[in-house]
Amino acid sequence: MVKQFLMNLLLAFTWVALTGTLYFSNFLFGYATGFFLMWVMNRNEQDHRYFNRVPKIIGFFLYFLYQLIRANIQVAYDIVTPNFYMRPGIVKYPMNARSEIEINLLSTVISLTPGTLIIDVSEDQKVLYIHVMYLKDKEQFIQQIKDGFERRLLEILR
Amino acid sequence: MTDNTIIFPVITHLFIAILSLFFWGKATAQRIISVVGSVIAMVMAIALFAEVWNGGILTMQAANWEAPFGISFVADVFSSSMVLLASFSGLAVSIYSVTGVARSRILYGYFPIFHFLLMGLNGAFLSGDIFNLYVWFEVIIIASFVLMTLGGRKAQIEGSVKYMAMNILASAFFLTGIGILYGITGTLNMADLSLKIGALENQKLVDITAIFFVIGFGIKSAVFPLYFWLPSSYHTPPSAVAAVFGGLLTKVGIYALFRVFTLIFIPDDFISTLLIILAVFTVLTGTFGAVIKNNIRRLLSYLIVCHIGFMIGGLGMYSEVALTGALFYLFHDMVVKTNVFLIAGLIRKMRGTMNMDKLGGLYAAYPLLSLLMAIVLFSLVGIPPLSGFWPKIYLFEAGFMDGHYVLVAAIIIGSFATLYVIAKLWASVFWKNQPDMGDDPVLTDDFKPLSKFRKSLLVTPIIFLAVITLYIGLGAENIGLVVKHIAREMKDTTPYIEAVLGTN
Amino acid sequence: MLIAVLAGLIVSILYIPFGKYLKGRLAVLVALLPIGLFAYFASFIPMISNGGNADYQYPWVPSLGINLDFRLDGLSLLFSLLITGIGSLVYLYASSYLKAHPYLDRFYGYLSLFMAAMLGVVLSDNVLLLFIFWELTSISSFFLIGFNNDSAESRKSSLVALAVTGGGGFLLMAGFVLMGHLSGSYSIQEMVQSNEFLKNNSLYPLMLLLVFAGAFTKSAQFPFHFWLPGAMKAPTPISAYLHSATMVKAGVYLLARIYPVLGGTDYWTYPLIIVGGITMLYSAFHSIFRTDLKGILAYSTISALGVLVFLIGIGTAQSLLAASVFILVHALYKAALFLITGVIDHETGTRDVTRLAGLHKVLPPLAVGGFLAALSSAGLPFTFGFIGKDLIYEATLNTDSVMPTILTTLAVITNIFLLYAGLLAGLKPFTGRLPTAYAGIHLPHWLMWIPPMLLSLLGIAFGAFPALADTALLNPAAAAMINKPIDSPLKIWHGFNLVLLLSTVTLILGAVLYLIRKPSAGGLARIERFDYLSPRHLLTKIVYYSKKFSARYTQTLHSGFLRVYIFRIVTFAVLLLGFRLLTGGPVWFTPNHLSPISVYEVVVGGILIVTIYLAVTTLSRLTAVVATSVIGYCICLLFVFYSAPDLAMTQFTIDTLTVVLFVLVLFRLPPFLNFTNRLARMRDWLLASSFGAIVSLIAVQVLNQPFDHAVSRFYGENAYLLAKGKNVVNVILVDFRGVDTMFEIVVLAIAAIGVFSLLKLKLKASEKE
Amino acid sequence: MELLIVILIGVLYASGIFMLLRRSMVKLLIGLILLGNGANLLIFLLGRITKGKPPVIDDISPIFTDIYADPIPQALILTAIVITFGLQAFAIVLLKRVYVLINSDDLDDLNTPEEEDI
Amino acid sequence: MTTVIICVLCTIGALAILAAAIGILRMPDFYLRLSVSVKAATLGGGLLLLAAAIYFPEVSVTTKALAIIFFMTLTGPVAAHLIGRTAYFIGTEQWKGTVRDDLAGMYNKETRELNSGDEKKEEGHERTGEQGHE
Amino acid sequence: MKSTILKTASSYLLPILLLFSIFILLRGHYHPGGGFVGGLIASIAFVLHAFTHSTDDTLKLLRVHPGTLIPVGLGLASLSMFAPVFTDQPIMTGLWFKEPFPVIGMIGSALFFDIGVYFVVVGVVLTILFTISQYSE
Amino acid sequence: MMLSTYIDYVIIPILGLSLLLVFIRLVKGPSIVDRVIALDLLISIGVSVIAVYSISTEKTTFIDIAMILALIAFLGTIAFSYYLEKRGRK
Ligand code: NA
Ligand code: NA
Repeated sequence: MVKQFLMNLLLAFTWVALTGTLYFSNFLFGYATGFFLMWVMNRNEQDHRYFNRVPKIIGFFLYFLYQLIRANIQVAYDIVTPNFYMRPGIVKYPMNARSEIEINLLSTVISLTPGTLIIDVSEDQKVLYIHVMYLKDKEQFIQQIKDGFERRLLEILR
Repeated sequence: MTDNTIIFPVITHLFIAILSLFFWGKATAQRIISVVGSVIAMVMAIALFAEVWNGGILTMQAANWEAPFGISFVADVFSSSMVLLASFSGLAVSIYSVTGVARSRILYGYFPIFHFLLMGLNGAFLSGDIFNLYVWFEVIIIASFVLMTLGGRKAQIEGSVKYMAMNILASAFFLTGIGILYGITGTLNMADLSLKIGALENQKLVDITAIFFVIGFGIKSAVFPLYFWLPSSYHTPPSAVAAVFGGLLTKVGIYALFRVFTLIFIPDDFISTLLIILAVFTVLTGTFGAVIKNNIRRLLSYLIVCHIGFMIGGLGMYSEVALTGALFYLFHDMVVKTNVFLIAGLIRKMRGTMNMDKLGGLYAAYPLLSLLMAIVLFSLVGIPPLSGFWPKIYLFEAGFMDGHYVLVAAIIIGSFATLYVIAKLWASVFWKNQPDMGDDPVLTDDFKPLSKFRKSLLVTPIIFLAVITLYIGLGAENIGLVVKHIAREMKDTTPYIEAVLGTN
Repeated sequence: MLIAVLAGLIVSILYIPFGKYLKGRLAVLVALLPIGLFAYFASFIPMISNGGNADYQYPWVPSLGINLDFRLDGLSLLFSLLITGIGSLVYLYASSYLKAHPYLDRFYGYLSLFMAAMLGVVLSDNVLLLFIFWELTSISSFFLIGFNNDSAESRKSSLVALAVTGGGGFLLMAGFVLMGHLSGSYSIQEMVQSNEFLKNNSLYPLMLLLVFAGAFTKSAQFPFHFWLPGAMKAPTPISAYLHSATMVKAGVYLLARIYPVLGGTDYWTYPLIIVGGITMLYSAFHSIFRTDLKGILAYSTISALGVLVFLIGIGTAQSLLAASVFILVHALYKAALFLITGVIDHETGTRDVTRLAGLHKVLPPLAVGGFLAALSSAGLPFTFGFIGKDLIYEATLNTDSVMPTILTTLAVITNIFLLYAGLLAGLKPFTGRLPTAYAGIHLPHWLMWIPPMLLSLLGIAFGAFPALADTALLNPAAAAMINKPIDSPLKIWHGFNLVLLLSTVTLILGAVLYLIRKPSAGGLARIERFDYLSPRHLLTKIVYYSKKFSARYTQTLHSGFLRVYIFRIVTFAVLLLGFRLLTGGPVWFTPNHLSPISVYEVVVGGILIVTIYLAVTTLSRLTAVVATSVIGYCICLLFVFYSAPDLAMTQFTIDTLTVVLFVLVLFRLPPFLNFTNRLARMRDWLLASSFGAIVSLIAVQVLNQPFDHAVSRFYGENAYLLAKGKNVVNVILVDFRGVDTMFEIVVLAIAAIGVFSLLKLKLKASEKE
Repeated sequence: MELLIVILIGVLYASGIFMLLRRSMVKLLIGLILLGNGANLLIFLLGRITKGKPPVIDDISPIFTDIYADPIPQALILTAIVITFGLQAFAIVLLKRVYVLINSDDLDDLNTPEEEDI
Repeated sequence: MTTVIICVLCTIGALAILAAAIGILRMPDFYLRLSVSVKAATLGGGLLLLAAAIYFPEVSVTTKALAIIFFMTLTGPVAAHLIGRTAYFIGTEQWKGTVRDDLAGMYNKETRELNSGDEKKEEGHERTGEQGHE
Repeated sequence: MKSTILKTASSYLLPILLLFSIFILLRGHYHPGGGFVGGLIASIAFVLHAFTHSTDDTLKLLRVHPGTLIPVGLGLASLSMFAPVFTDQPIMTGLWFKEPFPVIGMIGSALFFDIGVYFVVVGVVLTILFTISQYSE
Repeated sequence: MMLSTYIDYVIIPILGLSLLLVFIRLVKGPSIVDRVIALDLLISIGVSVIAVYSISTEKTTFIDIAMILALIAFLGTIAFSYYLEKRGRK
């Protein structure tokens, strides 16, 4: 998988060298082209992880972006309008994530999404305490995170 | 023209300090490095002085950029003789420190800082660039902060706070002055500044800038009403440190005042009057303080203030004779003040205190050493023909020449007070019988049990400086030639400017 | 000559290493020094008496006009012989007097030093050289008076003596410098040439004032006389030598020496007559109340010095001759009396004249000596004292400037008292009935009684044969003073005239006084009731109050409160800058090319100001720190807007590190308390804002000036081409002005070491320094 | 714009001085920092200011093609900032020492009487 | 085209920041302010930096801009978490409208260790955190 | 501080920041940056590490006491300053290799000087901060 | 040209206004943690200002400052939390 990633990078650089313009956009284009070519050529191979994961990463990124914008708008609306519709609270969230990197990424994305913020991780690394701005129902909130961010993240990382 | 000899006195101390840092935690090695290095530095200083005295002003343009663009180092007779005198005091204190400074202090960087301080002093003397001078001053004050607090107990720390606050304030004034100076001239090179300030029509701005320098350097050289940090702190650090402070530190402020006010701002009536008024009050303030103090170092601190007034007065009068007198006094003072503080340290070693009420019997216990100290103490007073006597002739003459009778009177009062307090000191510390020490653990003779070698390490520097003092006194002719030469250089800055900027 | 002058100095230095061998009878040998010198100076008598002078010049500090110029003329020869002659006797005497003293070597060391200094004073032909030796006499006498340094009184007396003579010394020095400055030379001979110029100078009175101050303090003139009785704490040989025969006469010598330069005017005459007159009368009167032999002698010495000053003040040829005679007369009998007193003290253990009597039985040779000295001091015919007294009266009677009657009356009264004092010291202890306590006394070693005998006999010898001293010594001395030869030989017999009558009256009244008045403790107590009026007492008061003032001044100024100091410093700055800013030209703003203002600058500026307000007023330390860092960040933004990226980067990082540092340090500290009251805060605000306003105004003034970009243009042009860098600021830092950077990192290094040691170093209890 | 900075300089100096006159050592240190900032800004202003033209030569050109801000004050201030940092660091630690020693940061408590001298 | 994109990015970014600013000013308690400010600022700053990354063609600049975005994204939440929990330690008050606080009593007073609330079953020791927030 | 999240984050941040600091150091002659800022950033990296782990851990990571960097840096800087003396030129004169090096550009004494500055700054800042944070009264 | 005008007259004022608002929070507090986050946000806005300023002046140099600023903000916040936690513990 690392091999494929390096290969893809090499292709991207080759592209840059060929076209002779060291712009970022050009590099990205080279990378995308390289990915496509590798995907085409590797269809018969066993190991598809690299080709599965890259779209998943992009998917996760898009999902995150969607959440970000949605929540931002929600919060921004609440901020600029005179009345508050908030129901803030701190929720204990039992994680599936176990390794440090998983916990870190999970908490980062949760925190980055407006309306939710990690306050702390328990000592035994099983539970996240999340400050939530619009807490309608605790279970529903936990489920939303579980199906949303955590599942997608763990899919990429595991 | 370009000659690296100038920078060697600076570089030597820099390398000594760095080398000592590499020997962190090894006290003996640092001691040896320091003493050997100080000897080398002295040789360098002598070489520099000889070269300047024989061959005229030396300059070095650091980084090889022609004059107003790089940083110039200039060694004229003034700066090279300051370097020379500082190297004497430096060597003496370095030797004294071998036994005189507690081992713990040496283990925590005493020697590197000490040499950084000497480096800073030499740098300040030799710099020909006003901002570079600021940097040297900062090197000096941070080094002095550290020396002042090194291993400090309560009183020392308290003194340091005041010392620090007022010195940083001084730096702020100095820096502000530099800012304004750059704002009106666009240059930092002192020779260039001399020309540009001379050509400036706005005398008001020049005076205002000058005031910032008066205050900045005035604080550092402990001029009334800016002197407060000095008596608050000089009685607290270890004696070796106090010796450097008393002998060299305030003098670098004086040096800067002389340099700036003879090269860049030529004193007009306003500045001249101001300096003279300050001088009179400085002398009197020092006098009043010294008369009432019972602790040797507190007393000496006020004497420093008092004598600073003499020099500032000389600068204020700004005639060749006056400058000669002030410079002569400066030279004498650098050596003697270092020595009296070393002596104070030795006294404390012998009795564990500097409180004159608790002291006594030194003449009976150490007759020869006492006589040695007497010579130094009476040199400080200026008993003729010892060193402090000669400059007063010039100062009196200058005072009479331009009718500054009040200043002359102040100098007489100051001299009289010095005589009185030193005689009192002698009577109560050396003549008086040792009062009962009781079983105070502080009041013990730590000198007697020392080995002969260690004793000699404490006494040699005092003898060394005493010999120099005697030379200044008895060889006044030679010193007179040097200071007259400097005074002429100060009155006619053309050679300096030409040496830096080239002739055109 | 140089060796002669410095011999004492050299010998005194030799005592330091070799003094310890100086024990017992060997000490006599040290007298070889003064004896040899005496012989040396005596060899000049023929030449001097023929009106010659001897000049010796050795270069020393030519640039200052100070050279080792010595001149031997009548006056200096007289003094040189006195110094070495009496010196010889004192040396001999002391070798026995202080035989068992553990610090005999020191004693001779100081004494030799003193002798050298004294010779220097009288032989110098250069005022500054004279002054150098003058001060050396003060210092060596300081050591001699304080010789018994374990006695508190002795220390105090030496301190007082040094303070008075030393203080006068500085004034004298100023006077000399003034004279030298005006006449263009420090050589006395050359000053004599320009004496008219000096006397007509507007600074002439000042000159005299300064010189007189030196002379009066040294010669114990009223009101500075009090140090001399105190100086009697010294061992008796020293009193004899310094405080009767030699040092105290240095002031008189000085007046005599500069008489040809400055003397002869009203400014000269009146002060000297008045001061000398008061001194002689006052001390003579005081001397009769003393009961301590040395006290009597001390006061009579002061009186004699007054007489001398008085005579020099009169300033006629006669009076100057009288002065030179009286110098010799007084030296001889007073030294003798002192040495005798020393023996009495040594043998009986007391100097109380009320308890001493009949000693002629046990100390017969001394009784003779004392008697002869008393006679000389009384001025009986055929003593040298008689000639002296005659000359004095003659001088006072024949003065042309001032009232002869008054002056003569003064002189007569003084002499009556002096006579009484002389008899009291020389006669009283030896006459009457010997108290049984002193019956067992033996005559001391001959070294102790021969010298006073010799002096007394000399007094008689000169009295009988005045010519012995006259042409050889006294005439040339007086001639040196008035700068021309004198031709009036000394005579024993002047015939029956007013002078003789006065002498007789003096004698009779003095004798009567001696017979009817007995010294008593009660008398002393009576006179001491008026002590609060005495100059000594007044001076003590002055010293007390000036110390009190000094303490108050120092305490007030140096109160220990940092903020007070800073307040003063800033006030000083504000006053100076404000004064200079508002005088000489208007303060206006002439904008030549202002950069445009934009929103973000205003926002940043506004934030900056509010944050500063917050930092200043908050009661939470942390808020203050946060605010401080915001201030730093805002300034960074300004740096960004005004094209200083390097600066902004550095300030950002450093500001943050400072905050981190603060934070690490602060967490134990309690919140701020508002210590100061409203009024103090208002006052501080006023001061601070005036300072801020002044700085702003100055900035505006500077902005009005045109600016010269030459240096920065040079940097811009050469940064890449010559220094191979494109970030000019960095090129400046590592190349153009790299030296700054080099030593700025040294500052950092020192700070780090300082922090390290400040927190880690803990001195052991045994480590005091 | 210069005028705004002139005012800021004045305010910085004034508040720095005011803080120096307080009794708390923390305030003293803050005062010194403010004063240092004021001095830096003063140097910056008096070296004349230029907007948006950093003294960095373009990548493609060997010399400046446009006007540029005076680099000297920048270098000076940079040096001053670093030096001041050294001093401040030391001063802050000294504050710590003082606090440990006398259990207060009140500057008025810093007066060991003369009788306790040794 | 690029210019338009940049303008849009800038505008959104600036507005996000403005929202954060209003939020931090208006929100009734610390946790809400924290919540609002971190994200909006990260978003806004990120967008503005993205605009710069697009505006400057040089790779070095673009890389730097992206690096800053990456850095901000990474550190923002961490910083928020730190200050949030610190605020909780020092007892910063919550808004009266707060509906739930699972964290109450979970911190060990002495060690500052945070319990998950599940230890009880596993290790069977007493919960020490009894301090609550009012 | 006991925070898993912070610890993890800072372990990633340390190398990134160090890299960044070297980048800033090396490009100083051409773009804003240089030894000072570079050194400051490097020290901030370690300070962050010390905050999140503990000072002792960071010291262990460094292996030598940061204080030793001070003489090393000072020595490097002062030798770069002093080197021209051997070629009989004033101190601080720039000595340059003839050809530019890849990535870094021209290499000369100024660069070594700047590296010396970098070391000193790192040494100083870390010495100060670590000393304070280890200080217990 | 148009871009820089847009930035100068639209974006910068918005950011300036934000700075002001955040600043008010900094001044108001009330708790120290409020101030800390306000400071953090101020620096973040500073980063943004510098970013757009570099676009407006076309100087890439300023991006570097933004980079350092971002780094610094983090350190500052951590330092304050460290402080507050330590103080709370005593
Ligand atoms: Na709303
Ligand atoms: Na620099």
